Amino acid sequence: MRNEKDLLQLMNAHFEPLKLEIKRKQNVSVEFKKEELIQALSFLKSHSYRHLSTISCVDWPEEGEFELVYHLFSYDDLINISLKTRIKRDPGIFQTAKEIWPVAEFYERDIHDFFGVKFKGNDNLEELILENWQEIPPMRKDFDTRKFVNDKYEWRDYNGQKHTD
Amino acid sequence: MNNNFVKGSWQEILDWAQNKSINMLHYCTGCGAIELPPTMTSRYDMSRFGIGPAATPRQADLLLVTGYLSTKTLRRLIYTYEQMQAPKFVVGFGSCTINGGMYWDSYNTIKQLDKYLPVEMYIAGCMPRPEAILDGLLKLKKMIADGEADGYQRYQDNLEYYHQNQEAVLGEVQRTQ
Amino acid sequence: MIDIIYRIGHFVLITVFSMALGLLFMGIARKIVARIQKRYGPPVYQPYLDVLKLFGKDAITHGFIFDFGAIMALGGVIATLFFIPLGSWQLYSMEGTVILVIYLLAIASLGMAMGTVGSGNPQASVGISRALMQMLGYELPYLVILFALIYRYQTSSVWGLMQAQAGSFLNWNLFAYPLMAAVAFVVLIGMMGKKPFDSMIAPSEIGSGPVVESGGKYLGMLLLQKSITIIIELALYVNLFLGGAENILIFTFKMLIVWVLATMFGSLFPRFRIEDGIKFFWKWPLGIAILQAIYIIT
Amino acid sequence: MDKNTQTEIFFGPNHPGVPGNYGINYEFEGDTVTSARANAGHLHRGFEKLMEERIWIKNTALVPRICVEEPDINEMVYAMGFEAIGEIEVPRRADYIRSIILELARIQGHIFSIGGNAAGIGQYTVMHWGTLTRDYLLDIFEEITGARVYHIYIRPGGVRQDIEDETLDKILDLMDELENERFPDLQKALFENPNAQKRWQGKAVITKEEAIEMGATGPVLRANGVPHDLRKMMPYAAYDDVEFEVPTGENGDAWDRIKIARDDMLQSIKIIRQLINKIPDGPVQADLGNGLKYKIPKGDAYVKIESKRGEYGYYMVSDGSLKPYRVHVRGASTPLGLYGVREFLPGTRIADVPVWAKSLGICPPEFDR
Repeated sequence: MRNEKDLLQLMNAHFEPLKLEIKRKQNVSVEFKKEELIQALSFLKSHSYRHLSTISCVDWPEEGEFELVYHLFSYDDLINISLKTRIKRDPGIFQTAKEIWPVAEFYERDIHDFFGVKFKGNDNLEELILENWQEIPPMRKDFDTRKFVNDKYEWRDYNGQKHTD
Repeated sequence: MNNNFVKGSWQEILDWAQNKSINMLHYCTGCGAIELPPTMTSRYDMSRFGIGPAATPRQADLLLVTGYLSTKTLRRLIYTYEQMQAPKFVVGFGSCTINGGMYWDSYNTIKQLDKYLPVEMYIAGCMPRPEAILDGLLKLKKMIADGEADGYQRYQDNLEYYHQNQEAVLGEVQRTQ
Repeated sequence: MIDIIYRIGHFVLITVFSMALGLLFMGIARKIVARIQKRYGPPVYQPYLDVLKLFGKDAITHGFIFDFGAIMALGGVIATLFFIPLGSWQLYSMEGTVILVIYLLAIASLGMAMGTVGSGNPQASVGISRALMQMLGYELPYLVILFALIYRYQTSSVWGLMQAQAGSFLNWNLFAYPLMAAVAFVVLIGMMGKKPFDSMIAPSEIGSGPVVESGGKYLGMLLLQKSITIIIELALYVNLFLGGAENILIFTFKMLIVWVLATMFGSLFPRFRIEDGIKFFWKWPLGIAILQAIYIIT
Repeated sequence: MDKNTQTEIFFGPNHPGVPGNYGINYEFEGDTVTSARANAGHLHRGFEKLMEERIWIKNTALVPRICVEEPDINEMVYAMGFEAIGEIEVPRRADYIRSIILELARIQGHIFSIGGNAAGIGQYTVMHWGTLTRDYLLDIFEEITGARVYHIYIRPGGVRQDIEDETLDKILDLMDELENERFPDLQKALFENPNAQKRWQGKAVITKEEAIEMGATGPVLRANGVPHDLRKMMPYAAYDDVEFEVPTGENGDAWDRIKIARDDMLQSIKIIRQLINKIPDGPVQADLGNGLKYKIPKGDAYVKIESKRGEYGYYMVSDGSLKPYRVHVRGASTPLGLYGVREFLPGTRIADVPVWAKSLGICPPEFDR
């Protein structure tokens, strides 16, 4: 039954995390280099962190990077740990976590749908949520949804005046 | 679909029978579908007006489109509409079918239902209450009885207009004819 | 010659009467179920409106087999009306009508099966395979009961079986053989496809089963077929176990009681899965029926 | 799939047996499903993109529309995310009111899902009774928040307005009516019904290892005897002031999950009674200044709470501006709806597909967003 500090020491002992942070009670976040993250995932899974809540992706266009966040939870320590890493935006390639958690395949397909991140080793990355989408992945910051809607759809005009003007 | 409507009294009888017994196919396209169970069950009970749920498009007369429509749903809605039999009516339900509602700037939802399907009537509200649904359906029954609900004829007459709009949003759509 | 015209007129009268009565019964059933569910429910004459509307709608056909299936289903059922005494109305009462009725009922279901296979919808074929399996399920105990009755009263005509129970209501089969009557009641629910034996038209599993592709007038015809089937099965039960009736009013009243009981019984039970349904039929009803038959034979 | 023995059925997206606008395309042979694939995405409206276009307070109106069965859960998680990043203290009375609203939403959600499950196996009477009972709860919601389903009541920093004492008494009366009249009816009609037990027992079994491996929580996990409940493990709002047990099952099948839903409701009634008796006085909204100019420092947080189907979490990132930078929604039924269908549906009978989908509480807007 580790508390937050023991968990961070454990991380420090086995890996060289870039940043360690105790966010709140029972919530910890650790940032890794790209190469170390998958080992950290399988390491934590063997240390009672068997619940993968989800995989999130955040787009930082100024720094030209995607930030992948893996949220794990342990039923023994009752601590939420968010493992973060940064990958370059243009190739946007990362290894898959499918071997560790088979369910990660669908979270990765979801991220591929919305951000265009390609996961090596996850073979079926075809469309999960969207249907024959030709534009750039919609959740990226440089996709402007209002301009897109202006071109593709027509808003109802209330005697000459669009309701959104 | 040949146009074999016999004008005159026989049509009135059919209109009268049609408005007394409506099989409603509520295609729960969006979040509005949560207000239908209370309307169909004990408290508001729409079946006392002869409106009951239908399991498949073949047996349905009324297509209740409850809530916003993503492009993926619109394609299936058009297939469902075309599977239904001739005297068929579409009722848009909730502000999302009128002008996109709360998702007016969403890249994946359509903003106006009557550009793609002929809509008899809209029931406004960001999820209308069961009383509003019943009020809307009673007005629809009156429209059917007076013979004004002719959405399916409008769809036949300007088929080109509807097909263009549909293809503009969906790319190609599988056509039955 | 007169006799033939009389019989044709009589037959048309019976068909129209049982269609109207069947639809009225369906309306009453909807009202009862609605009341149990704490709501008003549609008016009692709603099925008439449904049928009128359905015949007014366009309908899409899936080829000749699909049309012929619906006609054969309706025809098979109307043909059965020839041999069932409704109160004092009786067209044919020769020997062997009991077995003939069972045979003709099977024709009606086979007709519907042929129609649905013509429709090509996989959900319809799953539905109709369930319906035929269920028929297999309830036919066994029913035949055992019928043969026991035929042996007991030494006549195989429905009219004869009914006459055998004349006199005071004490010698109705309901009181003479109460177990057999109970089994027949459960089988009756299975034959009419009411809950808990309605897995063949399960809307949430296979989208209302065999009728999934039939709209408009096809659905209207199947509704009429269902209404006549209800009247036939109820009439069979009343004739065999409640001693028939002198005039049509008492007969209708008896049918109504059995119908209301069957509806109430069904409204609180979820539906069986198809193999549980058949297992149930072959376990309890068949066992009791065989026991009763042995009791009669010895 | 070889053509001559297997056929494919599109189960949904418009089908009475499917929960919401979501499709399962499965192939079956004879009467058994051989392979299945989730056909999701029909309800996608790009919530997360829309949230990035609106200021903080405007999102409280958008957020409850994510999951229709339990709108208050979304409002609560959004508010908690905002408070976690901004380290905002919520007044104690607001915590109590939030917990009352969440428990009422849990009862309403459970009754609705029990009715849905009963309709899936053909027991329409319980569906009518269940929806009727749920309507009484919606009346209470209408009195507190002014709206039936989407309340937009829990805001960052507290709740929109206070609950008067008469409403609290009405809630207590309703709890007594539920416990003494409504639930015994359901108990007799459904839980003591041999057919229902036969239809649900041993169906849609998800074992403990499969659930943990897949990340499924809530009744799916608790049906295997694992008393995991975020209200106990990571207490939020006012759950640390109340005592309640976490109901569990033994063999992880649909029958246990539905009994857990019933016991959950009884526990919620107990919780609401304790909350109303011990509710403190005081303000209901932390002072955060003008609503239109809410701002919180740069930072991120993953917050999660126990919805009626399990863990419901938001990952929120703020860059210190007036609008959220990124909000990622983790629905409770995401692993089941996408991965679970492919892994665990094959092998069930066709008659049990609606039982499988409804008893696992698959709520498609959660993973379509």
